[in-house]
Amino acid sequence: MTEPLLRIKGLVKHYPGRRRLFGPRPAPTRAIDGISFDIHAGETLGLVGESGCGKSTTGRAILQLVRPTAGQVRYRHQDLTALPAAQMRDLRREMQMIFQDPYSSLDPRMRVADLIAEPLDIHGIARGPARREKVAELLDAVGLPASALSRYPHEFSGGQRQRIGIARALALSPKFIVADEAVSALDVSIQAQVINLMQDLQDRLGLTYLFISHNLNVVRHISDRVGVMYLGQLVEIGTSRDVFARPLHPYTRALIDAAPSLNARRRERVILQGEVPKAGVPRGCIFRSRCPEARALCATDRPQPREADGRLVACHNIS
Amino acid sequence: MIGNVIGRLLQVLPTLFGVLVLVFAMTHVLPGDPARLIAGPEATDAEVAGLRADLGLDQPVGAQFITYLSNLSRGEMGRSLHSNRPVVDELAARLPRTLILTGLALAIMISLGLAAGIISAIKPDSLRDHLLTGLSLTGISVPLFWLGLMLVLVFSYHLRWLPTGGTSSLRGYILPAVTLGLGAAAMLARLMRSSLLDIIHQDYIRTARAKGAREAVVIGRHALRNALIPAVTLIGLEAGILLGGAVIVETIFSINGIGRYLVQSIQYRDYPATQGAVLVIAVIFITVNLLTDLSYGLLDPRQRRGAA
Amino acid sequence: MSLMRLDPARGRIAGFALPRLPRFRALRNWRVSLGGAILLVVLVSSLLAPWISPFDPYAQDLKAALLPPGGSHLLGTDEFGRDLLSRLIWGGRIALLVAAVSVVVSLIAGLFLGLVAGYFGGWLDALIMRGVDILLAFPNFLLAIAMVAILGPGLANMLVAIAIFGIPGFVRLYRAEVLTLKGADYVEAARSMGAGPWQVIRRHILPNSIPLVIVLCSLRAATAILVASGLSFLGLGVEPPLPDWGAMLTNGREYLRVAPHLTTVPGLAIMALVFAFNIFGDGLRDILDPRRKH
Amino acid sequence: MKHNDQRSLMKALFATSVIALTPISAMAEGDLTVGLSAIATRLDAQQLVTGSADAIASSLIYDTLVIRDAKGAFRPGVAETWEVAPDGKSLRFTIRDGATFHDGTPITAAAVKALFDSTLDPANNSLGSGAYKPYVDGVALAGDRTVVFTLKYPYAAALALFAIPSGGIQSPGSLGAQKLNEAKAVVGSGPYRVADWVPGDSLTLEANPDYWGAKPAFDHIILREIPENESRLLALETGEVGVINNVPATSLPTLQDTPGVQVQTFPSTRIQYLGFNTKIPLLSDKRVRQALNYAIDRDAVVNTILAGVANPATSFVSSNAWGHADVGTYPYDPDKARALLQEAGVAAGSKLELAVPEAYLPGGRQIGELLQANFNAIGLDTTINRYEWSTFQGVMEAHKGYEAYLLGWASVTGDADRSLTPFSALGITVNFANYDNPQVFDWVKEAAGQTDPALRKAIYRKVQEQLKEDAPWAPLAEIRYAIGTAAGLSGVFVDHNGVLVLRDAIQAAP
Amino acid sequence: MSCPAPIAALAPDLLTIRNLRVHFPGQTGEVLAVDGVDLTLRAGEIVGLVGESGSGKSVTAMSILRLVPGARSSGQIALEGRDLIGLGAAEMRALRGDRIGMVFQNPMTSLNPAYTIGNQLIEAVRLHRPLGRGAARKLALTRLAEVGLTDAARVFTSYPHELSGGMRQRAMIAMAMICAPALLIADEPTTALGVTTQAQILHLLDRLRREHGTAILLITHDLAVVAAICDRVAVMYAGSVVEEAPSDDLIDRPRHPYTRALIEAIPSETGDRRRLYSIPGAALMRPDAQACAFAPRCATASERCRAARPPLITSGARGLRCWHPLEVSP
Repeated sequence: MTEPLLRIKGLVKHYPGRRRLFGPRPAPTRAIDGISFDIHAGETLGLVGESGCGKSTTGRAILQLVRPTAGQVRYRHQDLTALPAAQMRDLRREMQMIFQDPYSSLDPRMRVADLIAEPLDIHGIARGPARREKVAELLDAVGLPASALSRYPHEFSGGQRQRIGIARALALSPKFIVADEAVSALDVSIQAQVINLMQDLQDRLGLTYLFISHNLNVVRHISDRVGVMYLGQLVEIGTSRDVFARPLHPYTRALIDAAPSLNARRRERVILQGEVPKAGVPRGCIFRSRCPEARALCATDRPQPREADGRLVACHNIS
Repeated sequence: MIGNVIGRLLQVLPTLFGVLVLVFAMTHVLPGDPARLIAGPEATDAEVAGLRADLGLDQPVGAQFITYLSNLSRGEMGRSLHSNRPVVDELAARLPRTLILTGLALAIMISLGLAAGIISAIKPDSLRDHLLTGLSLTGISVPLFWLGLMLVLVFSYHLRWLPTGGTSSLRGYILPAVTLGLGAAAMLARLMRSSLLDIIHQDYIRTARAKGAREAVVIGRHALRNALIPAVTLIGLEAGILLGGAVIVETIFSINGIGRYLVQSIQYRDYPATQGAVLVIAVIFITVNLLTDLSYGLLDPRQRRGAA
Repeated sequence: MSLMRLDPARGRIAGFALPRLPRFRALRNWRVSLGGAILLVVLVSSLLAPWISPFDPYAQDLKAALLPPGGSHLLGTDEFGRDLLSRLIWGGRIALLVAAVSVVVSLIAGLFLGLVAGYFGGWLDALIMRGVDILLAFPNFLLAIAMVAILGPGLANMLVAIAIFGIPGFVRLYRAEVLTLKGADYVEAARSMGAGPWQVIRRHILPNSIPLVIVLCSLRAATAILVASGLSFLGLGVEPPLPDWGAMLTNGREYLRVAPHLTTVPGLAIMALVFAFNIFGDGLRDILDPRRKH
Repeated sequence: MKHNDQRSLMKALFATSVIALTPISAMAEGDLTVGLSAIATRLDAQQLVTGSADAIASSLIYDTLVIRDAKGAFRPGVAETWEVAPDGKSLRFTIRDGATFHDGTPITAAAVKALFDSTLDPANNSLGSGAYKPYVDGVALAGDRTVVFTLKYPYAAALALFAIPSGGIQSPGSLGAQKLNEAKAVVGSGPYRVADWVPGDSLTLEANPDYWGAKPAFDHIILREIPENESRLLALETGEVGVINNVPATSLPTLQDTPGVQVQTFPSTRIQYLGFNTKIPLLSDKRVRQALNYAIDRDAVVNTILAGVANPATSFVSSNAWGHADVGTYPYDPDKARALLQEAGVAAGSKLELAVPEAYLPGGRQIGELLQANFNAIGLDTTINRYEWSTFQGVMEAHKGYEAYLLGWASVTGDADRSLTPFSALGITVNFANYDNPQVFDWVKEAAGQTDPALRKAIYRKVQEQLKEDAPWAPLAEIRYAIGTAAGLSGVFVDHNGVLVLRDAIQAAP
Repeated sequence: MSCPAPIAALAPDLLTIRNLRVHFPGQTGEVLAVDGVDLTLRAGEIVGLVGESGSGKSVTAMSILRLVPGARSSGQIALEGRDLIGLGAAEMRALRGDRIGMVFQNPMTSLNPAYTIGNQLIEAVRLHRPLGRGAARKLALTRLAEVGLTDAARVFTSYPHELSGGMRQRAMIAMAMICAPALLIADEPTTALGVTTQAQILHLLDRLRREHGTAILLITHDLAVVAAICDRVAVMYAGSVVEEAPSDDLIDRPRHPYTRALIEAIPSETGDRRRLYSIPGAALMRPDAQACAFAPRCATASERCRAARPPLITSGARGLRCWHPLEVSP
């Protein structure tokens, strides 16, 4: 196994509760509660989970857009969490991000040419003709007409705006891209176009994706490996084929079972009861309140991820 | 609920202290010596110096501030340099008049402002709406005292319906309150209209309609309740601005309230009186803001448990 | 120091793209056209004052004192026999000056403080906002009175007082706008590209706050003129014989019964100009601010 | 709107906008309501500054030893008889028998002596003492009903000192309490007592049943503060009040043609003048000062701006003050003014600053702008610095930092001495012109001590002629005070200090 | 005492929509948002109305209750044999919430933040039933329990912001069902919810229609949701219905090129990395009277498709609007 591109160890991000004048300090919300995983060069790692499970905070924490409370993000033998701002700024050229909402991730007052070239301007790379050439190249790479250059974001459809976002992300020819719900806001037909584009770019430029989404079908389609998150913890991570074919963690099973799909239609489903608990559950397994196979042990100590069937699963019931 | 009340109070103290320091510094920087002012041009230098010592004005400013603060903590605001009467009594005699004036103006503001805002929001871009928008835009553009003078010209001189002011009877308050209240009503009408129009586009309004409720109920019950939240903020802020306006209106209509007392005491360089008046105005201002914050809780349940 | 260097060749203001006003909707918005028309009239008449005003605004003619409107003096004369129409036209210059100075000062100070407080937050934000709270808790009028009482009356001091008094309001509103803009995805995108704070501000925060800034400036101009007339009323305004509308209004008060036109005419002039700024700002807010679509 | 929503909305609107409109209240029978631009802020005669609004009330609450009538003649007050010593160095007053203070205690010579001792005592620096300290040496008892005041030097106008408000006779016992300025602490000797006092709003006086003199004409006299000129005027026209003071020139025409109301104006010793700071280069040259005098259109001041409330000034000492000499003022001659300026080598367009305490002087603002136009007409570049009263005093006190200034002055005793002595010294005095002519100063001192009226008048004539020549002050107008009274009310007048006197008011039967 | 349940008459069609057209006043004159929608619903049946954004599916649904501000509908909408288009405002209002209930997409913003859930439910029932507050309260509590809210009493007294997304959606369903309506229109009811919550809500809707015989019109953009719960489905494109069929039949044997393209654009479970079929170009926003709206993006489009608009031909349980439907083995 070659040295992974990114190695995340014990990543934690807690948001302190709003300080009340009287009474105890409220428990912090545990957005990310200690997760570790690797991302290998050239692969697409899917990160899936329901809203509030901390998947998009993880993406932002890796890119240091959010300062992690604890843990390490090792990239090219350096721990990003300890890097001074200037050095981090240079490294950012190799790590870019694609956003969910095509309407709010592009500055409405800037023309497409400036939007795409912004990363270049920020780092002072390429001026004048070189800049124009690079922008034309990027436009072409994402399948947008040259006429788009002088127009404003509000003149494009959702799908086209997402392509502009992708072009911008490619401007500094990064190695690693975090796609946070990159296609969730698009209609199915447009979604397909963007997914195909991302896959073509990956093959051509050797990109590595961290693909964050709540849509299981899209994640299964695009990811080589996939991680399932629940309430800030990584409950299961393995190859996409294994996880979707033979889900091990009870929550993964329930998740896959609940997702409506064209093929397995109206079969009797195991409907997961209850609600996501509000405050983080400090001790024991976070899923135990809704887990059909919960036992005494689950309530006392927190299950550590262990090897099973070629992947890591954080559950006591897995031998 | 109590937690955030006290929390808000603690936040208010530094502001209050800031106002006090600002006022104390400002009055002492004003040119002109109060002792000379009281003694008049005829008095000899010795007499003026004697008077200054009597009034404690000869001590360094810092010491005066400390004595002022210690008196204040005992609720003692010192005596007016000009009339030698306790400032607390002078303010107490005048406070009711200012409160009646601003109270009436607030009533006018709330009744006219809310009514105009609602009427124009119900049928946007109708003739009524344009009319009321034009009127409210005019309302906020009128110089306060010019409006006062015009009202006096019409209602006091020509029609002789209302006295030109004075606090003998409640009728003396009508013109001043209208002068003060109209501009504020115009401002509230504009805010009410835009906040109602924003809310009418919200999803829960569509849900209310889908339940089969009449338009009047949809607007009256569902939209209005939520539109009142920003309106309450403005009413809180506006109550403060009314106090500022009271200074002018009390001068035009010779109502002997805190506003005019403050202007006079600035002119007489009557430090204790000035500080007392500003303190009272600032306290009223801050209390009103506090009340508006707390009234949030009543109107907007989302605010109820969250710290202020 | 002009904030934006117009660069027509490339159709953009150096550094930020010129916000294209959608298809002149501005003209079809009746509020902007009405407000704009009045402002234009006042501006043109003020600039052409020396040529279009029928009399010398300062020439005293005590024989012709307190003439009612009509006849040779269209709007009548004041207590010194000076022509009211001419003083009104010349007075326009002072009103516009008051508006301009107040807007520029509040803009520069308000923008900077609002930006620093809004974008960087932390103790700086608390400090600035505490200061703003104190100034706002202090009824705005008294601030102006005290300041002019310290500096002494006169046009220059009045301008300073009005300008400073306008800053707290501006800071609070602009800080709120910066806070909302700071939360936009495209700002996070810029940060993810490695943009430093000042790059983000220059490239994204400032250009996107242009609509609010324009609206705030026009509303600020309106308030400044109102406060100036208020200060004149309390005897703290412009030094004579300058034909300031507020001073004319205040001095006319003594003749309210004998010569009401001395009060009504300048009052209407102030109201018209303030109305123009208010309605212009109101109309602009609908056009420039994409969020307000109703 | 659903039915009940509409109803509640209409109710709210209805309540605030329609209040029963009853006619304005008429004055109660047997009472006199007076609308004043300002009512008393202090009632203690000792703390009284002459000419201030406090004097109006104190002239009703306190009797003075002698009382002056409308013509200025003296009549008996607390003192039944009085006489000036031949050498003019002392005055003897015999206290009336049977007169009592408001608390019933008898007014005795001892009480009068105790009162004046405390006034003159430097320890309690009472403001009212300013008028006495320069002249009165001491107070002595001569027998149980006679008080003798010894003077520092023979002073011809000494008697007038004992008719001014700060000489009001109050019970010495109440002096301590008086300092706290509480209404109940006031124990006076006059025809009316304090009934109720709402500072800054109204002061109600009730008739003193056991007053020694003529029975007070009214049960109550209510002094109401209506600072706004127009409101005060309207209050008189609608009958809300029976008397108003300080009627401005601009309101005279409307008042004159209002039925049921009469306007009266009274002369005073107040002169309104333009002073020149002789210490600054431009104004140190007498010719420049004279040029400015020629430039002033005094007719416009008296007959346009102060129409009806002023007389042309003919000397720095008012014609209503004893000792006035009709030396005349400079005629309006702009050409002569320009010539004099050229002769004095003053370049065209040189700057002149005019300090104007607008609100303090009747017609102050208009006179300021007129003078500005007058001086600009002769080639100067005049700017007006407008001050409110307290800042103006702050600036003038330093006796530097100003050029020309507009001000007024009245002789408290109605004698030329009080029009000239305060100006005849350098340093902290009202001599803001910093006028320094030892010859004139000596003449003024000499006149003050001269008991022979003819000789005294001659000296004053020489002083006034010299002042016209040196022209440190340019007299503009003699101020008259205008008051408005309801028809049928007579006996109300304004004394030479500009104080409204209501003691002798009589309401004719309606 | 619950609402009198409708007599489950074997009315053939509960709701029939014939040639519905909806016009909007735009800046430049009338805009046609929906042109030619035909749909039928029988009691207790769940029909899906699927289409991409801008296809007019929401406008169609909302027009049934005339909730589209400023729009003008023509054609025929009949509920229980009564034409809704001609109804007066008062009669339409009497219908809303009584005979037809509605559930909206975003539970976060569709409930009034200033009133408790109970308060809003009581209002919903007292608008149509002469019940006192007590009786209304009891009915509301039973409905809340029916929609699976275990602690109905607590939910009754809570404010919307105190509940999770799922609980709020259940409360909204309880509110829509409180008068036991004959028809429930659900506009993207689960789009804003997580996968597991979505499953719970879909399961709930299915249970309600079986227990109450309420017909459900489900508006969604997600074919998988349709496959999971709907009996029949109509596919809309650019303002008109292009294909209608029983859901399994439609998904296995789509006959309209757009429907097939939609199905193939969805990543299948096989997980192979084959390229997804992506329809070129972008959807045309407004119905085009002279041609088939899908022609510009259709692989099998002919000259005829560009010249004339195909009518909707229904044969048996299927409807189709296409000149060259795909040949499918029966």
